[in-house]
Amino acid sequence: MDNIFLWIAITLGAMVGLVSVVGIVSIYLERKISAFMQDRLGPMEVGFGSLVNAIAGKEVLREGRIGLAQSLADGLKLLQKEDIIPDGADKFLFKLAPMIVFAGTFSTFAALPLAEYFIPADVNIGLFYILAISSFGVSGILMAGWSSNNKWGLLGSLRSTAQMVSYEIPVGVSLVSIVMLTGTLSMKGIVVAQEGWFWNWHLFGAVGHHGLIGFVLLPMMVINFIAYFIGSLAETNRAPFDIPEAESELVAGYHTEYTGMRFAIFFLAEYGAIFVGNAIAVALFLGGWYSGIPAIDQANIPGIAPLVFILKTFVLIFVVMWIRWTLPRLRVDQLMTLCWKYLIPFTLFTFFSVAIYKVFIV
Amino acid sequence: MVIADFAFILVAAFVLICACVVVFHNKIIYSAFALLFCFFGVAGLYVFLNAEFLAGTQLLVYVGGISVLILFGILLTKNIEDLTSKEVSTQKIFGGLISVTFLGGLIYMVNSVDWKVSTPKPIENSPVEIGKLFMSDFLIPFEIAGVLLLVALIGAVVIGRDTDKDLEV
Amino acid sequence: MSYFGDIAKAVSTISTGMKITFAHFKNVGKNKGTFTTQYPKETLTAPAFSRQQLHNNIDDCIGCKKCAMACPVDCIDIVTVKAGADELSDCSDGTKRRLHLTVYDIDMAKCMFCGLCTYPCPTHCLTINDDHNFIKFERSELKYKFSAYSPEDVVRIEKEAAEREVIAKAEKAAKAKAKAEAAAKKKAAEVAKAKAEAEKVETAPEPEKTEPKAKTEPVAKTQVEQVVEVKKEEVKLPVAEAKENEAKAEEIKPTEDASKEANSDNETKES
Amino acid sequence: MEQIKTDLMTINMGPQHPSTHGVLRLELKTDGEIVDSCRPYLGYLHRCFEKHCESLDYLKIVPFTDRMDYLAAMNNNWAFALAVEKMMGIEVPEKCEYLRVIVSELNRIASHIIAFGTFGLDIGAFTPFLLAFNQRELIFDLLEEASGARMLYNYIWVGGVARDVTSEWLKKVKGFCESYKPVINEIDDLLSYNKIFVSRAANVGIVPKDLAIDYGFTGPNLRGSGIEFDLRKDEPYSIYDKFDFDVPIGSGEEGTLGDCWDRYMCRIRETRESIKIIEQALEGISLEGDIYEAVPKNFNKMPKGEVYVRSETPRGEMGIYIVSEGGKAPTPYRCKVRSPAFCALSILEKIAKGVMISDIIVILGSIDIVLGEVDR
Repeated sequence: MDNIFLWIAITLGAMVGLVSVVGIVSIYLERKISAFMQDRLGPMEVGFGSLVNAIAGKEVLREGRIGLAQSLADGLKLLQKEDIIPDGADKFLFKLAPMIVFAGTFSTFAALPLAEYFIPADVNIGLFYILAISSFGVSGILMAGWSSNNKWGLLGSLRSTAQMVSYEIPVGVSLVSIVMLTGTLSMKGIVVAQEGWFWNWHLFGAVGHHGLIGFVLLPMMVINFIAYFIGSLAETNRAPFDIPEAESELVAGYHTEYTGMRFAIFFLAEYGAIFVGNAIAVALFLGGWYSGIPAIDQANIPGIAPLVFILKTFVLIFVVMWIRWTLPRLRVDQLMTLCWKYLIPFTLFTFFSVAIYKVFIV
Repeated sequence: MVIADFAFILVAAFVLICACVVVFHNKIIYSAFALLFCFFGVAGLYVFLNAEFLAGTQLLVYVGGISVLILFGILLTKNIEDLTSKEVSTQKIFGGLISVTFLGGLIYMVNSVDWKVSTPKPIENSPVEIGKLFMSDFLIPFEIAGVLLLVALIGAVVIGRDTDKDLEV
Repeated sequence: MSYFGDIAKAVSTISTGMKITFAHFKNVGKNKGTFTTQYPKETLTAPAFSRQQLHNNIDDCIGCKKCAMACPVDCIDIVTVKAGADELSDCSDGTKRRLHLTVYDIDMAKCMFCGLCTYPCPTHCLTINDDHNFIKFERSELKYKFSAYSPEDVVRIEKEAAEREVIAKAEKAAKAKAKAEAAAKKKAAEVAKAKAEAEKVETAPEPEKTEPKAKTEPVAKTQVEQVVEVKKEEVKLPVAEAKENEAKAEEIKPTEDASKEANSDNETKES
Repeated sequence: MEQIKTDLMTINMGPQHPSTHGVLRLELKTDGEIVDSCRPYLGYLHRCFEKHCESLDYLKIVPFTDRMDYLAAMNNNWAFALAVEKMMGIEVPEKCEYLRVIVSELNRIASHIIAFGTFGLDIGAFTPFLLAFNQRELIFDLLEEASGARMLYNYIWVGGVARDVTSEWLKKVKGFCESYKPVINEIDDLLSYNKIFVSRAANVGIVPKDLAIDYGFTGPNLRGSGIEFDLRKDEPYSIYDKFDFDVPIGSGEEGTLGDCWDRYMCRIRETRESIKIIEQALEGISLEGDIYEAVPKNFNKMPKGEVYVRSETPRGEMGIYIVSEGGKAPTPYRCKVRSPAFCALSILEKIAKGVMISDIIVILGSIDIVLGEVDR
């Protein structure tokens, strides 16, 4: 009895910690990366020392700061902000919406395979669970857009929902190819299937496991990976698919009316979703917690496995940000065109190819 | 297992409350959201029955798909600019009568059937088993359902298609 | 075929773009890699004649009010009181100062930073400098007071000036009486021509006075002429009336003198 | 089959909205994402410029012209100066003409940088905007050194310019011309030919030739529709006839002639032509001579009558109409400005029907309005 509650408490605590750290680090990275790409410097004033000094009311020194504590300070600022609920809003749903969105993202963290020994909930349908539960967040976005009684918010939430519902198809189909190849839905099982050298990763067609014939799979898997990556960008409302919160069109989309901590929760959920989307890509295509060189994995250095996993995820997150600060935004109909005319045919093609491979060759 | 019972009661109560909100709430948007949570709770009930795959499907299809589409429909068709619009039932007595009769019938049925307790252990890897069953015993129903859905899909496209092409994609 | 063509084009253009952004990402911190300056730590220097803040070197200001007239938004407020002889020191360039500047306020909240006021300044005491750091918390703090006098000084100066004026009035009244008597004699002689002649005397010499300045300071000259014109108009009316009403002429003549003094001031400093 | 009819939703875009380029209000009636009608409401930035002129003398009006089209203040100064000079028959010294050309073309580049930078921003590309802005910053440094101000210069006066420049300044301008060329190529690679950008901008907001003329399009907007008309070329004022430059026009190479991409590309190419003009002007200028030579001492010689002068600003053809009553210490009896952005904005209602909300933003960005000039 006690053990169960303790376990729940520890797991929940670890997950909350992970989500917050991921959010804060991602926001810092986003600001720095965008700044460097635009010939700027980004946040440079708030370091941890100056943050502590500022809270303690001491003099804040400026030397040697690179703004490490900027997003933490922003979080503190948002916490203190006035919580404004529009007069015409539907107050109950308005308050509920950020929680739903956050819950949708937060729950997906439960099945992330950070290491062989560190999966909060190793359910046998892990991948399916993540896909299913992340669709729950959509309703939160709809709720936010409708309840704030703002037309921009409503349009944003409608766009967001249409986009997320559509892109679930290519994402799902591309993942099913992997599931078909490995024969399991368990995240752990999928990662374990990629053990060994990096050419065992699914991105490289798992050549090590399948022999030379595996090279047939390689282009399929690359297409799959790209399709999944584009789809996950769209599912997390990232540029160039950020039309639900396109600031030049819809002001801020579904969270136009949100302020303070509620807004911060939306933000945190968004960055959490980005992390999860890329973590799935790492687990399914890039060998999860395996570094790609057997010697490192077998050395049994404590903590290396989650580190490798998170590092790989952040490399992908860097790419996500790199794309965001390079590309313009698509229009709603072009977004749908990309999904239905390009991604879905390609993923279906790879799906059938992998099926044929599985049935006739292996 | 006290915890499991407690959790079951929690989930069941959640489903019931949501179902009641669906029926009794004045605002149709609340009903729609309550329906969504109701489906979510049902997925929880599936987990208690060791049917994780079904629970996931319930979430993916009903919560992420159907409920959202219902919400979408409401947002697009109703007078969404007015938050105060209400739906009031005009046939409370008649409707109540029917539902009470139906409830009585259900209670009678539940009590009269001799329920068997399932003895075999839950299947470990349910997706595999489900897949096998789909491809063997239930192949024809599965295929018919697939064709039916395809027909519905094409029909929806035909109905929904804009006849005048003023927007080039 | 355009289906795959589109994909190929998208891939190539997107990768070109991403190469560019990555090049910028790599170049951060290197020469020309970043454009931002860390403001409190490092500051950019504005060009020396950057138009940021108006400053009046009050010791050199003669109170001619040309700046106030040049201002399109009327943000300069000047009140002068006539000084006694040798009461004020000269300007640094030797121009005589004959007016106490009891009020010289510039409202930087109104200022549109066009710099037009600095061009006509005869002693170059009003400058617009590159001091851009004048953040204030109240709008009233943006009203810069340049006058060197304290309120008590102002009261004293006004009192002294009023006393002097009374004395001057008495003197002038005597002079004017004599003049008027002479004029009355003339009038009797040439009643018809009197009016025309009086105007000629007033207007003819003045444009000649100002012309030499033109080459050095064209804009200043424009302003000077305007000043002169305005003064002339002020002057003309009372003179015309003076012929009919002596008492009125007595009251207004001091102003006429003052304006003439201002003009002569301009001349001295210009030369 | 009967069409499913839905209610139109009225959306208020602006006056506070990220991409209305100032305080413009658009009343959109939309059917979902598709715009049924779009009506611009103006006047949020109205400052009575024309009425104000009537109580100011000609010298004092110049700083107020800065505030009309605040992104291209030099060109506005010049337009007004041209009108008064024509009225008074002033011959401007050649050195001043060269200086005017250099600063105006620099300002034209700065203005076009805003135009295509914010156009990219409207479409969602943040980085090209900031990379272009760096160049604008350099231009502002140059113009600040010449005139003393960064945006509202009050530099081109009637009959001359406000300040002389040094030969170092001319060298710096030369240096800027060199540094700008690679940047514009980079913007081309990063934005202009990007597939997503092209698909967003091409075939959107098409303005055919006759429609462009009907609605009084001028400047890059008109040239984007394929009509080669540039006052600097066709009706050269000042010393523009001395320079060799091309007038870029839209060709519909990525979509249809007269779409948003054509208008955008016209601006990009025009900055290159401006660089050409500046380089030629830098060769032709001699630093000898007095810049104040022709500046009128006063405006007493302002004759009675009226004058209309047009000149090419970055936004198109700016016309200044002045009625003068002459006299001493004169002020205009009436001053009217033909604002190119105002005319261009009027087409929004016409071409906005049936496009998507996102396209409204793109169209608005492509016609490059400045609300200070629209409302005056």
